[in-house]
This record gives sequence, C-alpha cells and structure tokens, in this order.
Amino acid sequence: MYNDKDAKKIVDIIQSYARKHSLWVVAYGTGCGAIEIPPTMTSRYDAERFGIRGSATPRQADVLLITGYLAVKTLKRVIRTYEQMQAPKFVMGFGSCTINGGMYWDSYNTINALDRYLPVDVFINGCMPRPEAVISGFIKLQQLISEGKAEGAEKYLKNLEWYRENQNKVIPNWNMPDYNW
Amino acid sequence: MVSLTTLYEITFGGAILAFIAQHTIKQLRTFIVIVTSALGVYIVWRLPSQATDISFRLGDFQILWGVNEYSQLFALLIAVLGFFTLIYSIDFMKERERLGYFYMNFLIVIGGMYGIVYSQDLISLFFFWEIMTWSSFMLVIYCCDDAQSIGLKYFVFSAIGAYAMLTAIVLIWANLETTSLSVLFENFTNLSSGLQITVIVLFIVGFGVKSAMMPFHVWAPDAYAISPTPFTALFSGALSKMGIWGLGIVLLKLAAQSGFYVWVQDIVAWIGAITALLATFYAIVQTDAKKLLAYSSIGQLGYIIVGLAIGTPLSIMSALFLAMLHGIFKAMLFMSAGAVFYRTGSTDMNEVTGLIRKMPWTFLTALFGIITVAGVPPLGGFAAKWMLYEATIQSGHYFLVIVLFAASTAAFLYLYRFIFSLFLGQEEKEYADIKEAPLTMTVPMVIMALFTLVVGVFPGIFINPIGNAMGYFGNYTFNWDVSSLLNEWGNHVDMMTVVMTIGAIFIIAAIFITIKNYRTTRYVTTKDIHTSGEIPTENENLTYAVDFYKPFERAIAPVLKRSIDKTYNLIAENLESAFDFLRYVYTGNGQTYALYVVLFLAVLMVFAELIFGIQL
Amino acid sequence: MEINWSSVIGIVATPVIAFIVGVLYGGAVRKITARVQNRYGPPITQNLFDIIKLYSKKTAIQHGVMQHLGPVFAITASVTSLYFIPVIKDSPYFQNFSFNGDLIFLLYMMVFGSLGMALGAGQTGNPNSAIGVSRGLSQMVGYEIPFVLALVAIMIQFKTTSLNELLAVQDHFTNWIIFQSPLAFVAGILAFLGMMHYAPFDVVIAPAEIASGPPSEFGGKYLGLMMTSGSIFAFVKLVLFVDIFLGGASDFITLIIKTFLLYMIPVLTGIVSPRFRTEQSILFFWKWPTFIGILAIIVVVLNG
Amino acid sequence: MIYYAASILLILIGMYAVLVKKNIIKIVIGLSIIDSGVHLLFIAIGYVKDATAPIYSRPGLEAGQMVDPVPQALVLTAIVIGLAVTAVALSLVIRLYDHHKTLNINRIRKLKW
Amino acid sequence: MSLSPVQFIAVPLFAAFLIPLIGKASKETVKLVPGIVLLYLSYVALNLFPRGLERPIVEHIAGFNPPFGITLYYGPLAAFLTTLVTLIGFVIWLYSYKFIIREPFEKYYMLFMLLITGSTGIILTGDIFNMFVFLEITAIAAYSLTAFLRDKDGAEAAFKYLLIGSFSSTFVLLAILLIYMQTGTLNLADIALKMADVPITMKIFILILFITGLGIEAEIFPLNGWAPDAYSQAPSPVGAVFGGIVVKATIYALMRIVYLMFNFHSVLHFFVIMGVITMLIAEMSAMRQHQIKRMLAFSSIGQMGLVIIAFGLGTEPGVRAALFQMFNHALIKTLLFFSAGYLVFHSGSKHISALDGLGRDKPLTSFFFAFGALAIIGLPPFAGFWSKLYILLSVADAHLVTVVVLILISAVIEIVYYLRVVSRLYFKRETATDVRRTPLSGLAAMGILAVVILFVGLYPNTILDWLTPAARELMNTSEYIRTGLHLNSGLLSINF
Repeated sequence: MYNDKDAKKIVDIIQSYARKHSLWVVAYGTGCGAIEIPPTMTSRYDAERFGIRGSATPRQADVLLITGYLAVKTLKRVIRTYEQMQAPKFVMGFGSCTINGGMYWDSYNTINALDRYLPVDVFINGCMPRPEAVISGFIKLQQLISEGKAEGAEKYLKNLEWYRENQNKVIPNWNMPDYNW
Repeated sequence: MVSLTTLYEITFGGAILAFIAQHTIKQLRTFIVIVTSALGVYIVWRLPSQATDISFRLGDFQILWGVNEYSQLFALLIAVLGFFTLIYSIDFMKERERLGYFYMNFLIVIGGMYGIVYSQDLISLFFFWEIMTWSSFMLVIYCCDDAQSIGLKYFVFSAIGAYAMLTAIVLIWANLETTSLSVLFENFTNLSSGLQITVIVLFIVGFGVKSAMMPFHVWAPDAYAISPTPFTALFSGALSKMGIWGLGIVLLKLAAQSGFYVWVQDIVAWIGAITALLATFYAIVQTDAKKLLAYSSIGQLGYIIVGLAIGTPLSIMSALFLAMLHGIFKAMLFMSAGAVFYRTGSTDMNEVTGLIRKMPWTFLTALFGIITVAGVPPLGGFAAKWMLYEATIQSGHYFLVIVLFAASTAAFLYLYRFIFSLFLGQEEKEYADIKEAPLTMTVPMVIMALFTLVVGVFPGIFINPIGNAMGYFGNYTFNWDVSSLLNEWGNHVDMMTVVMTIGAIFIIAAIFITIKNYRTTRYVTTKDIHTSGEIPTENENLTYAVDFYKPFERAIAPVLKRSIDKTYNLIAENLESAFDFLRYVYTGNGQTYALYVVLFLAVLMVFAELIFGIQL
Repeated sequence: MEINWSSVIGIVATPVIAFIVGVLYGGAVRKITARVQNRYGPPITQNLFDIIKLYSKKTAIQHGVMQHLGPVFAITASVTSLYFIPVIKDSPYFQNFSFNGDLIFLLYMMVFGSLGMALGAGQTGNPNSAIGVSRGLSQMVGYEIPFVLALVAIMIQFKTTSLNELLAVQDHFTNWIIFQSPLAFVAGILAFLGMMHYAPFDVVIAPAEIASGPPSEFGGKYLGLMMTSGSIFAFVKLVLFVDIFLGGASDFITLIIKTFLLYMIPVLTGIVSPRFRTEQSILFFWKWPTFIGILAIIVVVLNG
Repeated sequence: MIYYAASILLILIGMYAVLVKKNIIKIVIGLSIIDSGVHLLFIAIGYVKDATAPIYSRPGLEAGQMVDPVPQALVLTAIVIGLAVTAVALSLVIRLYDHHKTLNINRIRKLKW
Repeated sequence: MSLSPVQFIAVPLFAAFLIPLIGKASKETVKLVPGIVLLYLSYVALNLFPRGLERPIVEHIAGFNPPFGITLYYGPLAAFLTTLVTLIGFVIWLYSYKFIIREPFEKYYMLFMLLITGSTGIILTGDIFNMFVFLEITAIAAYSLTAFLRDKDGAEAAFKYLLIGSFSSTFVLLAILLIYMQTGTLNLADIALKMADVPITMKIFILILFITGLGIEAEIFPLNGWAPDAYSQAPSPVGAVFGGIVVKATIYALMRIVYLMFNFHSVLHFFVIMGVITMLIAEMSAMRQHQIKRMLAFSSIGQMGLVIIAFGLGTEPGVRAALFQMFNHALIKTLLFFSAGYLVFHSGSKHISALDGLGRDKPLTSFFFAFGALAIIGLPPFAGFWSKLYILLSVADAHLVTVVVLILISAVIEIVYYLRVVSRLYFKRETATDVRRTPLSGLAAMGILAVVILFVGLYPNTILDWLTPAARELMNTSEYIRTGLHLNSGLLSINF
C-alpha cells in the first residue's frame, strides 16, 4: 500500500507545483530592457497571477532575470548575485543582448553570450521583447520546472570549473569570495 | 560564631589587608579579597539564625545594629554581587595599576553597604552611608583623567543627598531626641505636620540621589560609565539599591504615617515614572555601551521607585523583586560589556561589532540580560514587570501605567542596540583574533544568567523571601505557588505553563529548522551579504551602527533638547563666577584690610543697638 | 496522569488552523490588492505555494546561530501567544492555556517574537536588516502607546486583565466592547494599523528602499518559517482584537467573518496609502490615537 | 580730661596715617602713634590729680593720694611690646624694600584674592 | 620637681631663650631642644589632665592672692587645650625637624617655642592683661615666622599680618584699659564678678573692642584679610601652627571673655551670624584658589567660622561641639599643612596645577593629604565627621535650621575644592618626578596625626568624655569665678 517512493513522488509533485507557481524574480535591470519589467508586473499584464513576484534580495529569489547586455563590470555583480541565490534557482536571459550580444556584439566591453558564464534556463529573444514575450518566457520556465528540466543550478555546479574559466577570462580583477558548497 | 561585628571586622579588615598585601606580598592580595567576600556571603547567610542585636553608646547616641528580613534581603544581594564582581575582577583588573587601592575601596564599599542595611539607627546609617559614598567615589575616579570631573559631580550630588538626609536626621534629633529607627517610626506622628513633610522630603532627596531619581540623576550615567566595570556592576547592582532600601523605609514606614501620604505617593510615583521614561529616551541615543546601560539603570530604578511609591502589596513586591533582579541582570549586562572591553579595549557601540562568534558566553549573558530587562517571558524580568503593571493599574494610577509601558517599550530600542552593536552585525577584521573572556569572568556571568532563567520559571524563590521581608512594613501575606503570579483582581499567570509552552515550541521549531536541509545549509561570513552585487572588501565596514535610531531621535528631539544636566552646569558656572567675585574682597592691599577692621569697628559701634539688641 | 484529550486536540489543531487561515488571508489580501489595482491577481492560495516553495528550497545559508534561531523565536512567540488566547469562546478545544495568562502577558509575549527576529536579522550583518530593525522597533514605540491606552481603558472598565473574563462580559451583541467603549476601540484599531505593518506604516519592510528590511538575508527554510510564523501571528492579532472588542466568536464561521472584516481595515487603508517616514508614523501614533486613548480612559474613570 | 582728648586725638591721627598714607614707613609710624595714644590713655586712667608716685616715700601717705600704679606697670609692658612690634615692622619694611624697590603699599600686593 | 601648670609657660619660655645660646655651641642640639621640651610638656599635660578634670588647679604667681596677683587657671577646658597645644606642638616639631633645614633654624625654633609659650599662656592665664601680653608674644613670633623664608611674598604677608595685628593689639589693649577703668581689676574672675556694675554702654563698647581685636586673630570676616597671606607664605609647619595652635588659643580667649563677661544672648547670636558669614565667604573664596596653601588657609577660616557658630549657640552641646571641632581641626589642618608642605616642596610650585600625578610619585605624602581632605570634609570614619555632626545637632537643637542648611552648603563647597586637589594628586598624568624623598620625621608626624584622627573617628567617646567637663566649665561662669577667686559659692550672685 504505502510506498516510500510514492510518498516521495507526492512530495515532489507538491514541491514542483509550488515552485512552478511561486517564482520570485530578482530583476537585474542592466540595459534598456528594464523598462519592460514594470508593465509586466503591473495591471496591464499582471504577472502576479502566475505567482511571479519581484523579490528584493537574491537570498529570497528563484529567478535571476537579466534584462539586456552585460558589461564585464556588471557581469561580476550578476555572478555574485546568482551565487547568493538559493537552489533551485533559474536564470532567464532577456533580449538579444544576452543571447549573442545583440547590437553590442562587437563592443569591447560587453559579453556576447550569457550562457558561457551562467547556466541560462530560458532565453527570451527580441529587442526589446514585449511583456507578452516575457510572460511566455516565464510560462516556458514553469513548464521546464514541472518537467524537471530546469536544472541550471546543478549544471552550474557540475561544470563550475568551465564556468569559472570563462568568467575569469573576461573579468580581470577576480576577487570574489570562495564558496564552499 | 557569626555576628555583625565579625562581618564588619572581616570586611573592613580584609580591605586594609588587601591594601597592605598589594604593597608587600602581591600574590596574597587576590586570595584575601576573595576569601573576604566569600566569608561575607557565608556570614550574611548565617546571620538571621545566629545574630543578636548589637547596641552600644557612641558619644551621645545609642548605636543599634540588628538583622531584620528587609535588611537581610539587601545584604544577600550585596554579598552575592560583591562576591561575583570580585571574582570577575581578578582577571579584569589584572593589568591595571594601584590594585591595592582598588580592592581596598571595593571592600570598603561592600562593608559600608552592609553597615547601611544592618543599621537600626540614623547615626550609624549616615556613618556607613558616607563611608560607602567616599569609597565609591574613590573607585569612580580610579580610571583616568576624564574621571575627575565626573567623580566630583558624583560626589557633589551624593553630598547634597547625604546632607539632605543629615538635615533630616538633625531635625529628628532636635525634635524627638532620638536616632533609633524604631523609636522614630513609633513617634513620627508626634512631629508637627510641617516637620513631617520636611523630613520625608529630605529623606526622599537623600535616598533619591543614590537611586538616581530624576532631577538628581545627572551624576549617574557618567559615573557608571567611567568607573571600572567590576565596580560598575556592583555600583548599579547593589549600591544604587541602598537608595531603594532607604526609599522603601521612608515611603512605607514614615510617609505612610503622615497625612500627606497620598500626595507623596503620587509625586514620587510620577517622578519615578518620568525618570524611567526620560532615562530610557536618553539611553536610546547613547553611543557608549556602558553609558547606555547606565541610563538603563536609571530607568529601571525609576520602575522600582514607582513600585515603592504606589504602596500596595503587589507593587511593593514588584519593586523589591525588580530591585533584587535588577541587581543581578544589570550586573550581568555590565559584566558582559566589561568583558567586551577587556578583549577589545572599547565599549563604543559605533566601533565594536560582531563579537558573537568570538565571545559566545558573553553574548549569552548579554542576551539573557536584555531579555530580562525587557521583561519578556520566560525570564525573571517578566514577573517583575507584570506585577508592577498589575499593581499600577489596580491601584488606579492609569496614566502612570501608560508612561511605564511607553518606557518599557522604548527600552527594547536601547537593549537591541546594545546587543546588536556589540555582538551582532558585521564581523570586523580588527577583532578577528579576539578570544572569549577568561573563565573568572564568564563563570559568574553565566551563573547569574542561568539564575534569571530559574527566577523566570519559579518566581516563588524570590517572592517568598521578599514576602517575608515585607513583614517589616506591615502584614502582607503572599501564599503563592512557586511558579505563579497573582494579581489583586484574581487574574494570574502560571509561569510554569508559560515556560513549558515556550520551551516546547522553541525546541520543536529549533529541531525542525536544524535538521531540515542540514547538509546543504552552510555558514557564510557576514561579508557575504546582499549588497546589490557589490563585493565588500576586507576593510569595508558595512555595519549600520552610527545614529542607529536617528528617526526615533528626530521624533523625540523636543525631549532630548532640554537637559537638566546643562542647567546644573549653568548653575555651577554662575556660582563659580559669583564666588570669584566674592573673593575680590581680599584685595591684597594691607591698607584695605586695615580699613575693613576700622569699618567693622565703626559699624559695630554705630549699630550696636541694632546688632546686639540692647537698649543703650 | 489523566490526559485531557480535548485539550490535546486543541493544542495540535489550533496552530494548524491558525496557519491555514492566516495563509489564506494573506492570499486574499494579495487578491484584493490586485483587484483594487485593477489586476487579476494571484490565486488565494498563492501564499501557501510561496511557503511550500521556500521550504522546498534545496540549500540555505545562515550567518550564525542567532540567524538560525531568529525564525524559531518568531514562531515560538506566535504559537505561544496563540495558545494563550481563547480562539473560540467556551469551546473545550480552542481555549488552550488561556486561563493561565492574561493581557499583559500577551503584550509581552507578542514582543518576544519581534525581539528574536530582530536578533536574527542583526546577526546577518546586513545593514538593510539593521535599518529595518531600527525602524521597526522605533515604530513599535509609536503604536504600543495607543494600544496600551486602549487595553488599560478596558481593563479598568471591567476590572480584569483576563481575556476570558472579558469574553464573559461580552455575552450579548450589545455588550461588545466596541459599543461599550468605542473610544478605546478607535485607539486600539489605529494602533492595529501599525501593528499589521501595512502601508502607511510599512517603513519597516520598505521594499525597494532597504531591500526587504529585516529578512533581507533570510531565504529558503528560514524565510519559510518566518512566513509561517507571520501568518499565524496575523491570525493571533486578529483573534486578539476580535476577542477584546468584538465579543469573540463561538464558532468558526463567526470567527472568520469577524476577523476578516477586521483584517480589511488595515488592508484597505494600506492599499490606498503612501508610506510614512519612521518619525512621522511615531508622531502620528503619539498624536490622535494617544489622545483618543487618553480620552477613553478619562471617560471610563468618569463613568466608574 | 585733656589727656583723654590728646590720646584719642593721637589714636585718630595714627589711624589716619595707617589708612591713608601709602608709604609703609609712614604706616609704621602711624602704628607707633596709635600705640602712643593708647599708652597715654593708660597713664591718664591711673592719673590722680595732685597725687604722688605710688611709693611710700613719706609716712602717712594714703592710697588715695598716690596715682594708680597698675596702669603704669601695664604701660611699661605695653611700650616694650610696642617697641618690639615696631622693630619687627621696620625690619619687614627693609625686607620689602629690598624685594620690591618701593615703599608704596599699593604696589606691594602680589598676594591677593 | 612637682608638676604644675606654670611649667606650660615657663619651660618653653625658658627654652626659647636657651635656644640661641645652645645654638652657639651646637647647631644640631638646637633641633632637639623643642622636641624634648614639648615631650616633657606633653608628659606634664597628660599627668595634670586627670587632676584638671577633677578640680580646677588655680596657681598664684608671686604669692599674691586673687584678685591682685597673677593667676593661672587650669580647669578642664585649659587642660584640654594645653594638651592639644603641646601634642600638636610636638608633632609640628617632629615635622619641622627635617623640614626647616635652612639657616637660621635656631631662630625658627626659638620663635616656635615663643608661640607655644604665648598660646599656652593665653589658655592658662587668669589675668586679662597677661592674656594681652601672651597674645602679643604669640603675634610677634607669628609675624617673624611668617617672614621666616625671607622671600618677597613672606615679607609682604608678614607686613600685612603685622599691620592688622597691631590694630588687634591696640583694640585689645583699649578694651583692657576700659575694663580696668570701670572695674579696677585685671583678674578675669574678678572682672566677671564686677562686670555687672558696669554701665551697659561701656560694656558694649568693651565688647566691640574685644570682638574686633580678638576677632582679627580669630579670623572673623571681614577682619581676616591677613590670614590667607600669612598661612600660605609662612613655612608649612608655621601654617600648621597658626591653624592648629594660635587661632585655637585666640578663639579660646575670645570665647572665655565673652562667656565670662558678656553673657547675653544677642551677643551670641551675633557670633552665630558672623560665624556663618565667615564660613561661607571663606569657603567660597577657597573654592577659587589656585595655590594649595592659600586654599588651606581659606579652609581654615571656614572651619573657624564653624567653630564660632557653635560657640555662639551658647548651649553646652554647642560649646562641646565647638571644642571638638577645634580639636579635630587642629589635628586635621595640621596634617593637611604638613602634607601640603611636602607636596609643594616636591612639585616645586605652590600652584595646585603643579600637583598633577604627584600621588604616584610620592604616595605616602599624597595619601596623607587625601586622608586629611576626607577627614576635614567630615566624612566618616574620620574624626571630622563627629565634630561636624555634633555642631549640626547642637545648631538644630537651637532651632536654627537655616544655619544647618548653610553649614551643609559650605560643606558641599568644601568637598568640591578638596576633592579637586585629591583627584589631581592621584589621577592626573605625572608631570615631573622628584627624586628627593619625604623625610621619615615628616612622615612620622603625619602618621601620628592620621592615626589619632582615625582613632578619634572610630572612638569619639574618648575625646567627648573630656570635652563634656570642659564645655561645662566654659558655660558655668559662676563656678569659674568661685574657684578663680577662692570664694564660697554662697557669696556669689551674678545677674546681667
């Protein structure tokens, strides 16, 4: 009758359901994309109905939303923010800039592909993506969560050395604290 | 065989021996001091069963020393606190100079306090009172240059208080021809009513100065802050209680007999409440931990005064309960501040931060201390506060209770600031090598901290002796359970249930949060915090400690703006200039002096009739 | 020893019920807020999802033992206060230990959690937390005064400090204290606005200003426990006010109705309000609410 | 009577000198004059008109015919004392002059207030 | 040789004139002479004491019977005061032994012996003109001692002292003259008897002259302009002599005369008022002094004001308290002057600011200063406490509550300025260190005083038991007259 595995499964289902419906976003509003976040959250598009909510600190957040190009300097902050988040955590790249550098593809000071530095779960393309696109990105993320495919945090841990190497390559003064997890 | 004389002989003798030992055999000094205070505890413990009253004539006066329950209560506090603070001082004072001086005065203070509580007549009371005053003054000025003016302020205020008391004693002597307390109590109503109120007011001023009542409190913060910490603990814990001891006698034995009792009660209670409130406000804006605790002491003494002034059995009980408890928790807090000082060399709350991991036992003491001060269950402070509020409400002092509540709520502010600034917050690189205070310091602190917990669960262990002590004031009976509190409307709080509930939930929740994700919960340093991605460097200080309560300060700015201290300073300055002006009489010119002589003669001659009142 | 099963059931069930009601109220508040803002809003169970998600976080960090224990203090305070409040009038199940404590005890017990949380927040070393604590404690001094004034007025009017006796007094609709002592109710409800930390008194959390204030460094299980405690605590405060002013409740339906109506006061105020600065809110509480509270006491004294 | 008047006059003159003159030597002189006045007064008290010295120089001399001997004895002592004081005073004046190079009492007031 | 009160006068006088002679032979021996003399006198004093307490000893010099001869009256009061003077004198000698090392110290000792002579003479004599003579001996010796250091300030102080002192002697002499004119006698007891017949105007006139004359030496405000200068500029032991011996003797003289001859109430009230004024102004001035010895001088004046208040009460407890205060003040102020002397010596400056941190360098001397300061403020368990308490109690018994308050206010002021110095001594940074050590004799002198002060503080009964008969003697004028004149009590009736 009662089965340990079943119980675990039920717990898993509840957990992933809860995770899926409660996405707390720490929005890293670097570029012009930050302007799209307020309409997404407020009454016009109301992302809260999907349980998406802004979060003040990375400690409480589930989703790191990177809205635009990343200068080398900001990349360091983004990495630190990401590493301060608690697993399970997800990264969303927002706009072309995070995918291939977008209009800044040949800038000396921006990175081109975010997923070389952080494990991105969902990219939202467009320049700028509209709120509808953002929401659809979130829904995609929710799908991935319920399917158990949004394992960016584990990927990051597993390939930490590779990520670090990439990060170190672009960030000259690497004085980040060492993490012991 | 123990008797009061042996107690005095041992304590004062120990004081002198300690001084001599310092200059001859240094190693013996600590031993003498500890043995003396331990013997003090033993003798005081045995006194009620063995001692007989001691009576002898000194000059014109009949001196009477005796033990009663009320004295015994305070004597025990003195003895125990004295013992603990002395043990604490072994390591704390190790590196200091002039230890003979320190320990001599320390023991003299203790002896003086014994003398006060055991004296049954006004002359020996005053005698010991002054001994206590000057020896404590000697300790206040012990530390450094800055202490001088502070010590002087302390002594001047003490002297004003003591002399107010002396005036009262003198008036009593002139009118009743007695110095015995018991005779005074019996014959107090024989005095004219004007004299009664004068005596009461003078005594209240006298004792009020020591217990830092509001207009006379200005010496306290500085004196507490600057004196060496082991003494501060005793100072605030026991010495200020001498004022309370006296106020108890004045209010409940003398004032209660006079026709002005209601007025005296109301006025003193309000003074006490305002003391509590304003002292709390001042405590909030302090930046030095010891000064903060000093203001906190003033505030707590305000509560005690309110309790005594209201004069219902429950309020007296709460006052004495708080008095005893305050002795313990304020000693704890001062000791923990002292331990911090011992290790870091500072008690400035803007500088010292993040010691919790370095000094866990000290932190624990401080934590228990602030919980007790705050009056939050389950520690002992709650019982005291609870009784006080119930008594205040039930005796019809409705607005008083609001002031007290306000003070008590505001007290959270400074208490939090104390523990936050010193122990919590960012860990500083500067204090990376700090170690826990030595055992001689932590052991007394932790013992007292555990004691507050015991009192919290079983308030009865305090209530019953205090109930006995209140027999001194009249017929009060308290047959309470050891763990419950009862008010006059019949409502009660069962501390046992409370503590069990809190304990059970706390333990369950603590276990839950600990075992949950035990393996993936990791400890990070206080540098690893959310700083919007910025990485603070090693030398960056992120602590939010300066102007911690700026908004609150802005809110209470009108109160803080006015300071009685400034008024006193102004008075003192003006007086000094006036004195300066006066001494110009002595011009230095011999001829002027001669002129004075001739003028004096002439004036006497001319106004002889007037001056000598004789018809020529 | 004979075990009183009805009280055991009460002890187990009360926190659960309180948690569920509190969580749902929290969701409802979000929903209502959304509706007021012309949004659709999250489902009413949203807070429950949030809490479960927080508990199901796989990692957690802590800065020291006080941060570890801070949420524990908070939940201890909430649940203990809950146990000492008669949730359902005259019910054998839901009065718990309310005969062993009284109003003054509750006042202090409710502070216990704030103090523990403040200690936990302090340990994190995050300046935002410290600022939040500073604001929170300062504001507490503000609203405690009218609250205590209201309580004292009631205590002296009915000569008791026990909640059960206050409930016994309010045996009939017309005897509710809100009608017997309306001034005290006004003072109390104004203080209640502050106690609930909704706008305009939300300077403590102050999102977008000081991160999220005291809980800035709390995440995962710690935040989960804190939210649990917060939900229970909201319920505790509501029940306390209902017991004091609105005659308590003999069954759950009445309880829900009364508490919900009461809850709407701070919520609806909050939705349409901007934010007070700390000293503004302190001075606000020290002006009108305090005045009304004093008036309440004067009225009681004159009548008595 | 004239003796009384004279002695009082002397005392007043002396006082005037002490109180008004700025020169310390004059002040000392004033002191001496006061002394003289007092001494004169002493003698005047004992003086009996037409009486002889208080010695039984001839038989039958009664006490009433002699001047009172006691004031005379006293005044001798007083004169001696006055002399001693004057001597000390003058030596002090010398010392003061040595140190201050002035005799003006207004300038000798380093010790004051 | 049988012991007799005459020796109190004769021996030091003799010694005083012997000293220069011995000085010719051996300088070192001179130093010992006063010590031996005072030791002997102390022996005499302690031996005579019980007898004096029991029954007053009246000595007649040159065999004349009173009221004609010169008498010495050795009652309890005189016994007490002579004992005090000789003991203090001895201690002062002990202190001077190493302190006064500059030439010509034989003159110092001579003058010192003369001071002792004068003071004991004032106390013992029963003859008013003799009192004047002794006063003058004291005064001349005092003038010279003030200028002993031969410095600028010493001379100035001495000259002022002399100027005012001459007035004093003039007035006293005038008063004596008037008394003689009115009563025809110089014997104190006889005068007291005959004073009743003197017209009131004359009586007041005499009284005023006495008050002014003796008040100068007794430091009543505003007649005390000389005092601060003289105290502060004289060598420290001399300051101690002034404070401890001379002033005490003068106050005794004043009070003896007033109680004996002018025993009406309003006079005593006048003394109370003058005492209060003296005390307050002196304490206030003391507070603002920058020189330690000047401060001590003003403090002395203040204490004298206190004594005058207590005497002015005219009650037996009041007189007793006054005597007690005199006793304590003599001890304590001497101790203070002693320690201040060495403090000044070590710091090389008279200024208080130069004393910073001397407590570390010279712990014992500073300790004695602190001890004295605590004692004079009137803190238990030192002697000063009891006398102040007794004064307050007697003042209150006379229902003068205002005076009680004023005394206490002045005590507060006293606390301020004494403790300022004490805290400077111990707790300021050291400014300089002095390698010279405080000599043993000085420390011994201070030690003796400190022990006595502490002893009296702990066992006030020892002194009080002696004081009661002494106070009674001063109060009981008829007894004085009776024994002074060998009269039978039946003959006596005095009414004013």
